[in-house]
Amino acid sequence: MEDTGTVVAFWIFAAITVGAAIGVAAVRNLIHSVALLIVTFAGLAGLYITLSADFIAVVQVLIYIGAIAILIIFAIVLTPRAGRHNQESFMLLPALALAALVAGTMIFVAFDTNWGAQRSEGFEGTATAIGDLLLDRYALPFEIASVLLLSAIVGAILLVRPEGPEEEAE
Amino acid sequence: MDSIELEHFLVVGALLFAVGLYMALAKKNFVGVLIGIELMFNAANLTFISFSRFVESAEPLSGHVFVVFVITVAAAEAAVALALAVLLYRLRDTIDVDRMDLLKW
Amino acid sequence: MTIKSEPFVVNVGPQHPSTHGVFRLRLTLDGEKIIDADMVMGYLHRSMEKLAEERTYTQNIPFTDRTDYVASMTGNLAYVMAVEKLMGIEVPERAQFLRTIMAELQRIASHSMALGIFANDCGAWQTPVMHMFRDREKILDLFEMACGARLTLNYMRIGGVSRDIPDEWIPQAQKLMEDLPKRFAEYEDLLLHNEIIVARARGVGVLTPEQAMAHSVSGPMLRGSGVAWDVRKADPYAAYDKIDFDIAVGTNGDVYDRFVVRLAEMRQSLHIIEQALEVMPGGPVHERLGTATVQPGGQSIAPLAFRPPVGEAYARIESPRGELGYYIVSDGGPSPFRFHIRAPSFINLTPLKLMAIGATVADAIVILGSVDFVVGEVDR
Amino acid sequence: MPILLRGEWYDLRDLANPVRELIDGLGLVSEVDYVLWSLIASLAILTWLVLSVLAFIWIERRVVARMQNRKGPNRVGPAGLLQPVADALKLLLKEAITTRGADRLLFWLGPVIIFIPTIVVFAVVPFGESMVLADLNVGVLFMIAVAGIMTPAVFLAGWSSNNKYAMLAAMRTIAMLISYEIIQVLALLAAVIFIGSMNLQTIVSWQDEYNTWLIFIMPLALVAYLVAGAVEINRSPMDISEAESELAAGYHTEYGGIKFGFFYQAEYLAGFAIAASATTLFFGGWTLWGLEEWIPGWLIFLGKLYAVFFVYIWSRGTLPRLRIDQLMTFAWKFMLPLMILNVLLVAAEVVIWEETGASRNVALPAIGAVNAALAAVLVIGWARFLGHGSGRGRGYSATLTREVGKIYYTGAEAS
Repeated sequence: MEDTGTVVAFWIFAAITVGAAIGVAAVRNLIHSVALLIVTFAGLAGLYITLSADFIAVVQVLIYIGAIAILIIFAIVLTPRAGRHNQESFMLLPALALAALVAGTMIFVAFDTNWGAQRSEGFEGTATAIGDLLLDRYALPFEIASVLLLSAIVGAILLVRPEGPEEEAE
Repeated sequence: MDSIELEHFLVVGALLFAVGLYMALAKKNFVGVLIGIELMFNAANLTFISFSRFVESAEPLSGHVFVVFVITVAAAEAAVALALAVLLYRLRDTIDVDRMDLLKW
Repeated sequence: MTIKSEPFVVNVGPQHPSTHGVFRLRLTLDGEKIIDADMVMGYLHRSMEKLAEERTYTQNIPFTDRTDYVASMTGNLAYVMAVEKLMGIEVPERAQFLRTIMAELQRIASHSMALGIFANDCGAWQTPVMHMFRDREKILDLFEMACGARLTLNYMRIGGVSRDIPDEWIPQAQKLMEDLPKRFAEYEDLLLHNEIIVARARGVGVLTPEQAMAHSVSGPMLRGSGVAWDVRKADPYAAYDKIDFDIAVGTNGDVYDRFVVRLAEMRQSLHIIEQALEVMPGGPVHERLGTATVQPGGQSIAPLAFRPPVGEAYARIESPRGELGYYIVSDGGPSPFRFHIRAPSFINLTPLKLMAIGATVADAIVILGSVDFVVGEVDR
Repeated sequence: MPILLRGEWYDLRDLANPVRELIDGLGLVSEVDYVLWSLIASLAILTWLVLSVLAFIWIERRVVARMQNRKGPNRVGPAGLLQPVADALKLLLKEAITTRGADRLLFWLGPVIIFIPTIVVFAVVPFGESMVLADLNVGVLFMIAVAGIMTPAVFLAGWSSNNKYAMLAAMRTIAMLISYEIIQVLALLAAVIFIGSMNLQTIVSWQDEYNTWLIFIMPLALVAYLVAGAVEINRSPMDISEAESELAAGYHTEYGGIKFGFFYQAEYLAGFAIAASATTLFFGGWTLWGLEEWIPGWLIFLGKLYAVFFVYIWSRGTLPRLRIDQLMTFAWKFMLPLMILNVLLVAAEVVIWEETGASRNVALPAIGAVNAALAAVLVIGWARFLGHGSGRGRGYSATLTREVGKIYYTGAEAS
């Protein structure tokens, strides 16, 4: 990936993604944190486009920004009396150390390993191929994923179901 | 700086993962923990897509398919986590994970 | 998902597009559901009842324009009827008919506005209001021809009306009477059977007849709850006893029934006006008071100051909003000793809490619209 | 003959051509060339959008005024044409107020974020044969995904205002947008299954090649898409998120001046986006059964787009508003099952068509007829099943009586 457009795009999106992610962890206000999380997701979508993964990029926007960020917002709004802060618990230092350790290890591995032969071109339109794979080779995982989603929906509804029969009427 | 290779993406992924890990471990607020987990999912996705793009293989798009599954699982996880947060809040009036120390509901 | 959420207090008003003036409704919400509703009144209080004690009986007529400024004819009428009762004045036949016609025209104008604003509260983007205002404008034109004013009319006088209608008035009124049924048919077609209006209004804000009577509700709200009560029939005044008309009642007591009753009443009003225009006799339009001094142009029939005998009188009429009553106590002086208005807008608002609890915010606005109150009359 | 013109700089049937010629003539490096081309195209789209919004503010006000028996703006400029400009100037000159207790950063960001998705959508919209900024393979998905960004933007605007109306409206809006996004996706999914591509250009050329528009094949999907679109752009009868009579101005209650202007404009832009995607997917985009050889395709496209947008103006002028729970019931109980059935039906039809190998002249009319008939049956039947008769059956008139004091109350029906 040497053409100038891609290189520039990568650096911009990487800066946005990592910067916003650090912001997510650092800002004091939980809502600001969620707003920055959305920026992180958008930056990742940009990174996917530089990786010529157009389908995944669009799905990233659709699911992460359009659905998961909203779920997180709901989690905040539905708990009105809980704190809206973004503080750390007493685990601050160990967590920081562990995170630094993990990041260091992974970066070291990334540079240390020989990843073998490299493809030079990106993909041309991935949606059809992904669809074929999903319904052909990965049909079983696909079905399992649907069952998982269904059970997650049912589980979520069961968890927050109102207790007591008097509210059942609603 | 003039060429972008696999390692660049892996570093971004590693940083994202580290931030997510830090948040999941250190945040007091349940929603903060949830955000951290989502960040880790995203870091993994980015790594999948990077390998899929750069590493020569017979079926390069398998990485993409895996990401689709990860996103599915993440959506399911977010839904259940939201339900848990609401339930916790209803029972304990707080969603600070620090205060969930009774080992019972 | 049922979530136990915090009670959430929302102030609707005093500055809000749906409060029809400066009226404040404090809603306590659980999510979208109302669990408590408080009314806060008095933002438009102008102390009319007290001010009236310092002015002569004639000077008080303009006040009655400004209580219910959407229907000032009926305000005038109720007040002058109270004073006439106090003084024992017999009003000439023609003036009685003119009063009836004007009151019914005012009812059509007021109901037009009520229905239009109600549709607006249901969320229509001004269109019904504008169509309704087209009719109202025609009626206001007639008022202008009769007395020179359009909104604060000051037409009724103690002992009659301020002046006779001009010659071209009756043809123009008859032309309007021909046009209006077509329009009403259009409204019934577009609004009465509108799926969204039905969905928004049916079963919302139900008031049973017992509740309505317990709260002393009157007018279309009472009739919407299924009680056939109309002061025009129950205690006829002006020329209503010489005219043939029906009371429109609903059966469910919900917002939709109030809406239906108003639409039906507009048709009844047309019917009344048509008959009145036919049988209206000639003759004088006002009774001269004993001490009257005729003013230049012969417009005013009551002198600026006169002294009714000591006593008290209560006169009531069916205003577009309900039973409008004026209670006047005289101590023999030139101005009333006590001047009290039984304002239907105010009293019809009292069961609001009853209707609003359990409804949603959107319902509360529709219920508020169905009460058809005028803040000028609520606060006086 | 038009064929002679193809690709020449004076071929105005496709405005992209002269621009391409011009830029290619400069002999620049390919990167610069690409950036220049993108910039010019984006600027052209932006200019068109802004002018369209200004025009449609005027058109909407005049048209609705006609529906309401009045004249509408007619003082500023000839026939009031400059009224939108005057409005915009007024908004620009107003003081920018931030409420006390508002989250200043997010309050400022709200109108900016809501602007992004409404504009970005037009990157994939094919205005003409080569007039498309980014010919994405996943164009349909892109439009839906980008529109989804509006949801958090609305929430941030409502939340940061520190206003109860705004908060309430924001919550309503999120619930609504999420519900109707599903309807929207399912409606477009049917179209995508039938055509077999998510590329908008391919969808247009498919409709051109088969000489039909998707509206004739799947009317139900179009209706569902337009209804969901009305929710997304807050048009009657779904304008709950800014329900004027209930919640003042909804989630942008506290915004004034140019910030409000942004929301106002974003609403129109989102409307154009919905109209543009409906035009492309269901009305054959820039094609008109061969006439695009003679009339510029972009004119055809814009004509169709404005016609679709007019439906929204029309509905705003005529319909009252539903309540939030009724709207949600409509989405989940009525639209969702119908849309799922629609997707299954279309998928089955595609398979049957492939298996039988019927000629298109037989297959397409048959599919269209079956779909239209089934749509009518399903809509009416499902509505009956859920307890909704026709509107006429549900309304009634008052009882007329002369018996003073009699009580006619029969007990309230459940709503």
